[in-house]
Amino acid sequence: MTTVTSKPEISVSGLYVDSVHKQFRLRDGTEFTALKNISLNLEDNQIGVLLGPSGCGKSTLLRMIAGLESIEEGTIRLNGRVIRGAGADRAMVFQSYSSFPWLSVRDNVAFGLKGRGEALSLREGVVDYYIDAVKLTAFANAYPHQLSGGMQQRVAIARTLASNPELLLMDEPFGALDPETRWQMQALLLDIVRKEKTTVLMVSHDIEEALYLGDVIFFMGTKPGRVCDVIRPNIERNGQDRDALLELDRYRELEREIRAKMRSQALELVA
Amino acid sequence: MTTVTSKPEISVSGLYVDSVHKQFRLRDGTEFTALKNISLNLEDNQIGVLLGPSGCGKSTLLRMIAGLESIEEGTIRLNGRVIRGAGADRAMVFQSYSSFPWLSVRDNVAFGLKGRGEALSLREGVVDYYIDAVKLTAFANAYPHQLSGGMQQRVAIARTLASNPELLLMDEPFGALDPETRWQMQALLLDIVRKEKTTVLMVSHDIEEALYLGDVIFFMGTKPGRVCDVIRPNIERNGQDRDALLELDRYRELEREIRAKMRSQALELVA
Amino acid sequence: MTTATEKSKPPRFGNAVLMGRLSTFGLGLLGWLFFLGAWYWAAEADIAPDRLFPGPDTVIASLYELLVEKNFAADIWASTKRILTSFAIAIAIALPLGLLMGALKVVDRVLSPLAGAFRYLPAPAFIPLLLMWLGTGEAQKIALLVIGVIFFLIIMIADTTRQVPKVFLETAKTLGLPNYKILWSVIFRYSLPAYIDLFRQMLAVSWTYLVIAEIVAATDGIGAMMMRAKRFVHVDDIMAGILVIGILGLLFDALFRLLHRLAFPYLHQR
Amino acid sequence: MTTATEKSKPPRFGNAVLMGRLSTFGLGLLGWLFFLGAWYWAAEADIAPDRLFPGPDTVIASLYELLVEKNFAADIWASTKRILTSFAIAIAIALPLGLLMGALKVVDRVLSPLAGAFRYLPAPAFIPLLLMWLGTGEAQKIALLVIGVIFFLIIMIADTTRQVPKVFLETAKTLGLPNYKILWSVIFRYSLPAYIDLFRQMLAVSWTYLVIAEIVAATDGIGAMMMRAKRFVHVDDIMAGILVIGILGLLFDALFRLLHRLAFPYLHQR
Amino acid sequence: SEPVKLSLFSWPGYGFWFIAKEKGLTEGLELDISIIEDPYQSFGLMTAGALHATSSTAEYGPIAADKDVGIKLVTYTNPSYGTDKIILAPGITAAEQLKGETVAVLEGGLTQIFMAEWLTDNGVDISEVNFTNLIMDDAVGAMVGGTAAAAEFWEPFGSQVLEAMPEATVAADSTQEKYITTALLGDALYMATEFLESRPEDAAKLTRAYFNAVDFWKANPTEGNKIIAKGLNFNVADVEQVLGKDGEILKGGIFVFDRKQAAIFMGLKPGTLPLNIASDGMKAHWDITTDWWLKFGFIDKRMPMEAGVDTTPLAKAL
Ligand SMILES: Nc1ncnc2c1ncn2[C@@H]1O[C@H](COP(=O)(O)OP(=O)(O)OP(=O)(O)O)[C@@H](O)[C@H]1O
Ligand SMILES: Nc1ncnc2c1ncn2[C@@H]1O[C@H](COP(=O)(O)OP(=O)(O)OP(=O)(O)O)[C@@H](O)[C@H]1O
Ligand SMILES: [Mg+2]
Ligand SMILES: [Mg+2]
Repeated sequence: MTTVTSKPEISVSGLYVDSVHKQFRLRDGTEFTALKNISLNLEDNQIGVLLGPSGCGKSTLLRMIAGLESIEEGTIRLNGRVIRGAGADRAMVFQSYSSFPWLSVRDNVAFGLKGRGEALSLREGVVDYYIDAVKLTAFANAYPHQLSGGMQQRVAIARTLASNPELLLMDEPFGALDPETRWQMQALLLDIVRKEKTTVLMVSHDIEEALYLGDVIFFMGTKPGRVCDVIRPNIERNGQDRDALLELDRYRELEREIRAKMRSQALELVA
Repeated sequence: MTTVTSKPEISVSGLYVDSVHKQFRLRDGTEFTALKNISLNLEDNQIGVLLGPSGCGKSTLLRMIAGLESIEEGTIRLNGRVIRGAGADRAMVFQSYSSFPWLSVRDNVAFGLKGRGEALSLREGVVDYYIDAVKLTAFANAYPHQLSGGMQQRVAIARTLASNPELLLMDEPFGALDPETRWQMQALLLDIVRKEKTTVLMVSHDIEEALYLGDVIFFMGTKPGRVCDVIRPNIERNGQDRDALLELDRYRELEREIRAKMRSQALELVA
Repeated sequence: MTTATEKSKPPRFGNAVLMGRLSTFGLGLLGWLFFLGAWYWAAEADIAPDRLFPGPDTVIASLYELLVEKNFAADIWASTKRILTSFAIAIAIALPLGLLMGALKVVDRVLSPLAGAFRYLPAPAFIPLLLMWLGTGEAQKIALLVIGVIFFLIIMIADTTRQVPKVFLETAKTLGLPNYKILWSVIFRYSLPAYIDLFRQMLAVSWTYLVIAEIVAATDGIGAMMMRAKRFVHVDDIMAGILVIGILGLLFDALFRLLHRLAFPYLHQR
Repeated sequence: MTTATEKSKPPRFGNAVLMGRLSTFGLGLLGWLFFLGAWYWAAEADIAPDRLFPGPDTVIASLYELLVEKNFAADIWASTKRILTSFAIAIAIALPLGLLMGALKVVDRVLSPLAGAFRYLPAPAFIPLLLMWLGTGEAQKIALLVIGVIFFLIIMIADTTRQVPKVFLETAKTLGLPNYKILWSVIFRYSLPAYIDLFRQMLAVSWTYLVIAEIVAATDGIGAMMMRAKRFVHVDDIMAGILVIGILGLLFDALFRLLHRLAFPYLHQR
Repeated sequence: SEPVKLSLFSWPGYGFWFIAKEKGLTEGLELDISIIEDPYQSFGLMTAGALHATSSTAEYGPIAADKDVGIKLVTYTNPSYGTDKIILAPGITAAEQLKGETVAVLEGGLTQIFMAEWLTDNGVDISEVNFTNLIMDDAVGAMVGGTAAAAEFWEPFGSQVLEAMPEATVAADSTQEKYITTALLGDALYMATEFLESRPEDAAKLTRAYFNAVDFWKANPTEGNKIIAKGLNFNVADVEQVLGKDGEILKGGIFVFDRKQAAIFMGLKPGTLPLNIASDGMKAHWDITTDWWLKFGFIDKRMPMEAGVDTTPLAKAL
């Protein structure tokens, strides 16, 4: 028991982030602590949301899990395996539209499978299945520039799901969309996750989104980036209409609570 | 009385948009109706909010008022004068950060005054006053790249106010900011508008923002772009804490109402 | 006070798109006509003897004579072949190098200082070495054209390659693609339209080197014709050669633009 | 199972920034050393007679001799002066034209087809006319260098100018600035760093034309020295000239980069 | 055997090689002819073994000898008889007036020596004028543009200048006794030293081939001129302007030596030459050019003629 936060017993399935630190070396040579002693745990088939003020390191943490940033201190495990570098077991959906403009919707969705050398015959069914799941069957042969922003994000989600990752990482996937499209996308995501039994860790700025989607909300603080609170909304979403949800007492109470936390953090920073 | 929507009597002060149409010619030569028969009226010293789904022509309307798009059908009047082309009486704050990166905060704020040839001695006081108003006095000599996004938007607002426009136009000015900064900026804006007695017409996607800031909300619909509803929240904001405001019955009722409208419009479009 | 006159509605034409194209073309033509007029006037006014500064009419007449009587078409074809061959070779070498430099920092750091310096080397200074190694034939001329353009190409291809948005690279990475596949299916593919644009611009540089390349061990080609013409102070023929080079250049420019439009519709349909 | 070895923590050095710089430099040096080695080896191996393909050692020795005994420094200075003068003139003409072309559609449509075609013109073909009009002195050499670079400059300046984000233009417009002021305080000012970068790149093209310019009515300059050396088949001197051009080129490149860094800190501090 | 690579620049006087090749006058030697406009390029290639022979103007011998360039003058081939002229710009009537003025010459070429001799003879020292180095193609522009007060031209450049500037005057030309008797202005055949040493028989055959071509041309001037024009891509009229139509000495053009005349001039045979050209004149020519190259600083020391001239192939070709 050398470190305080190390956990001797670790269940095999799910995501475990253990005592992760991240420092960036700035241009002037000084070190900047972006993440300090982050530990968190996300179980299988759950949606985790990283919520927190700008600059608290949400993207950095997600990128470390994805293998896009080096892990120098601490360990990250997915289903028991220690993460080192990027891998197809964790796929990422970015905020900016990342559909390849030179590929049709179908080819975009097939991209990961093809790139990893899967046979065409195996690919086709999978690709069509996920295009259908994001409701783009009619646009399978269209090109990204012919699609709206929401449709492009759906392509990105289908592409990511098609490569069958154990963990789906999303960095503010709906941040660039207008509210209506955003609501539609949230509903679609919930639907897919339920059907596909995927584990999702996503970043959000938006309290409503976090409460609506999250099974677990990791509320982060800044300077240095850290997890301040773990909130399990436990709101029964099944079959609930979204508007009805917003009226629930439990929901309103949580919203007020988180809002107050964010506000007090913001004030703290100004002071 | 040739047109149905023409108003024979027009009070002199305030913004009058009268029967405005806008068509864009697309690449393939067809015409696309972006705005259809828009008429609206914003009184002096009020904040008007254009709220509506993506693509309903909010930006287009704002740009026509600013003089950045030609007006081919209909008339727009500001304080009695018919608008033709851009002018310093209407200044605009854009969503994307538009501070000139090569100028210090002070020079950015002085930009419009200097460009119009105002004497240095007259300029200085005005510039300092508005830098102070947006709480950037400590950063007067900093450059935009040294500021956060919220601070950059404050520079843009100060710059716009410094040129003393009769109408302040803002196209989703806080859309790119994170929620905390956004709240701060909203409060700041309210504060300034109250002090400066400015008329503001702003575009927003966000119901909360519209309700919090707007004296009048023009609720727009799409395909073709049109004003569907004019809502006057009449919420007494003076001195109210924001969180308390959110709990008001009147507020919650309006929010629900607008949300339902947006939702039904979105569904209409899908169908 | 809302009267019809206040609604300033300009008259509309039947097909504004076509009108737009016509006016673009018309203005371009205007520029050319102005230039030709100035040239004609300058040639008529006695700034220089006619023989040394012929007007556009004389030059066109000479061009006609060259084509009809002196088999100039064969020269043009020889030059075009040289340009295209040399440019293809230059691309074949520069593209892999530039791509690797743009994609891999190590390669960049090793090669950048070299390519950066070589860019400055005056191609004509290589003529003696090229003649020695490659003889007086086609190879030597093509090599000179390659040298004239290749270092610029390498540097600019590397620059272009660096522009690939990180999000595409990271997407491919998290989808499990190995690096060599990312190089091809993302980095190369994303940059392709920009490469084509680059090639269009650098081809112009190749044309400017043609004259230098064809003077050495001249046999055929536009440059060789101009060299011969110089021997006998036939400035009209020289100018006809210049004219043909300009026209060919514009032609290839237009071809590249067309190719760009056809191959990358997604960049043109917004 | 959380053991210390799993936390893969690489060793850290005292000053990583310095280490990074050193490794960049080191890799660049490696590239050069490799090149020099290959050159030396090729010269030693009998691919070509020593006299025609001297190794780097011989070339450096020649350069030393040129500098010490033959007043080569004066030649270098003469060439540098020519390059700078001609480039300044080219900028003085190309900048206003390119700026206007980039900012105003009408100007663009009139001038673009002209400048587009002129870009292809082989500068050497203008030598007879330049000699006639400008004589054999400095003016003629400088004019040739100007012609070699100016049309490319115009086209590229116009391209750069078109990149100004609309939001800056519209901001200035709604702040009530007249168009001519927007041209200067926004369009020009925004594009300035990109212009400087462009100048850096195009100066390289100027250097490649130096040899051509200085061969005509050669008196002094690096090109004239190389011309003289050719007469006596002193390939080592020719290569020393090439070397000096390369070094000068890199030097100016570095100067431009430094200027960019100092004048536009806001583009380098992110 | 291996083909012989030779070069020339576009000038009718060097066109005989095309006749030799086309008419098969080479005794089986294969000729690989390139047109290389810059003679120094050719000299460089010869030292590299990439070229075996070249036809050029007759002044490079002393330079090659002094600078240790592996090239030898094998035979003088023809004097200029009027094709070279010194032309003065309008308004200039005497050499005196050139003091301080710009004079265009090809530095390191015979034309520079021609100009220098003429100036000296007319009481102007070479240090009193500004020589500017221009190849002939470019000198026309400089002269017409008024930059050069005087210049040396060969045909067709001379007549171009006179046509463009009718008031310009010819101050001297190569028909004048002083220049023609010494054969100061003229052309020569050079071969690479290495070639001379390793393939002496081919060198002799090559020399023979040249004079066979001259013989053919003298016998069939019309056909000869046509072949030359085709080889150089010139008009026949341009060729005739330099070589004439009848295979004889052309006043205003050049005097093409046959092998016997060449041998006399090179000192291999006794005899007399037309136009009072000195027999065994090569020695004097070597001395005059050496004198001037020393004065102009192009060479550092006087070399014996044997260091730059090798008459062995010519002797074998007789
Ligand atoms: N490569 C890097 N080098 C230096 N600092 C970095 C780097 N990447 C991120 N940072 C810093 O680390 C901190 C966390 O950044 P991160 O992007 O993870 O925040 P975030 O929570 O995603 O913010 P946002 O909500 O604005 O996206 C920030 O202060 C950022 O400036
Ligand atoms: N210059 C243009 N040419 C053609 N169509 C245009 C042009 N500008 C806007 N449009 C179209 O007009 C409609 C309204 O656009 P506008 O940008 O005003 O919408 P908006 O309400 O501001 O949307 P958002 O909320 O996404 O900003 C859109 O369908 C858009 O595609
Ligand atoms: Mg982030
Ligand atoms: Mg908008």
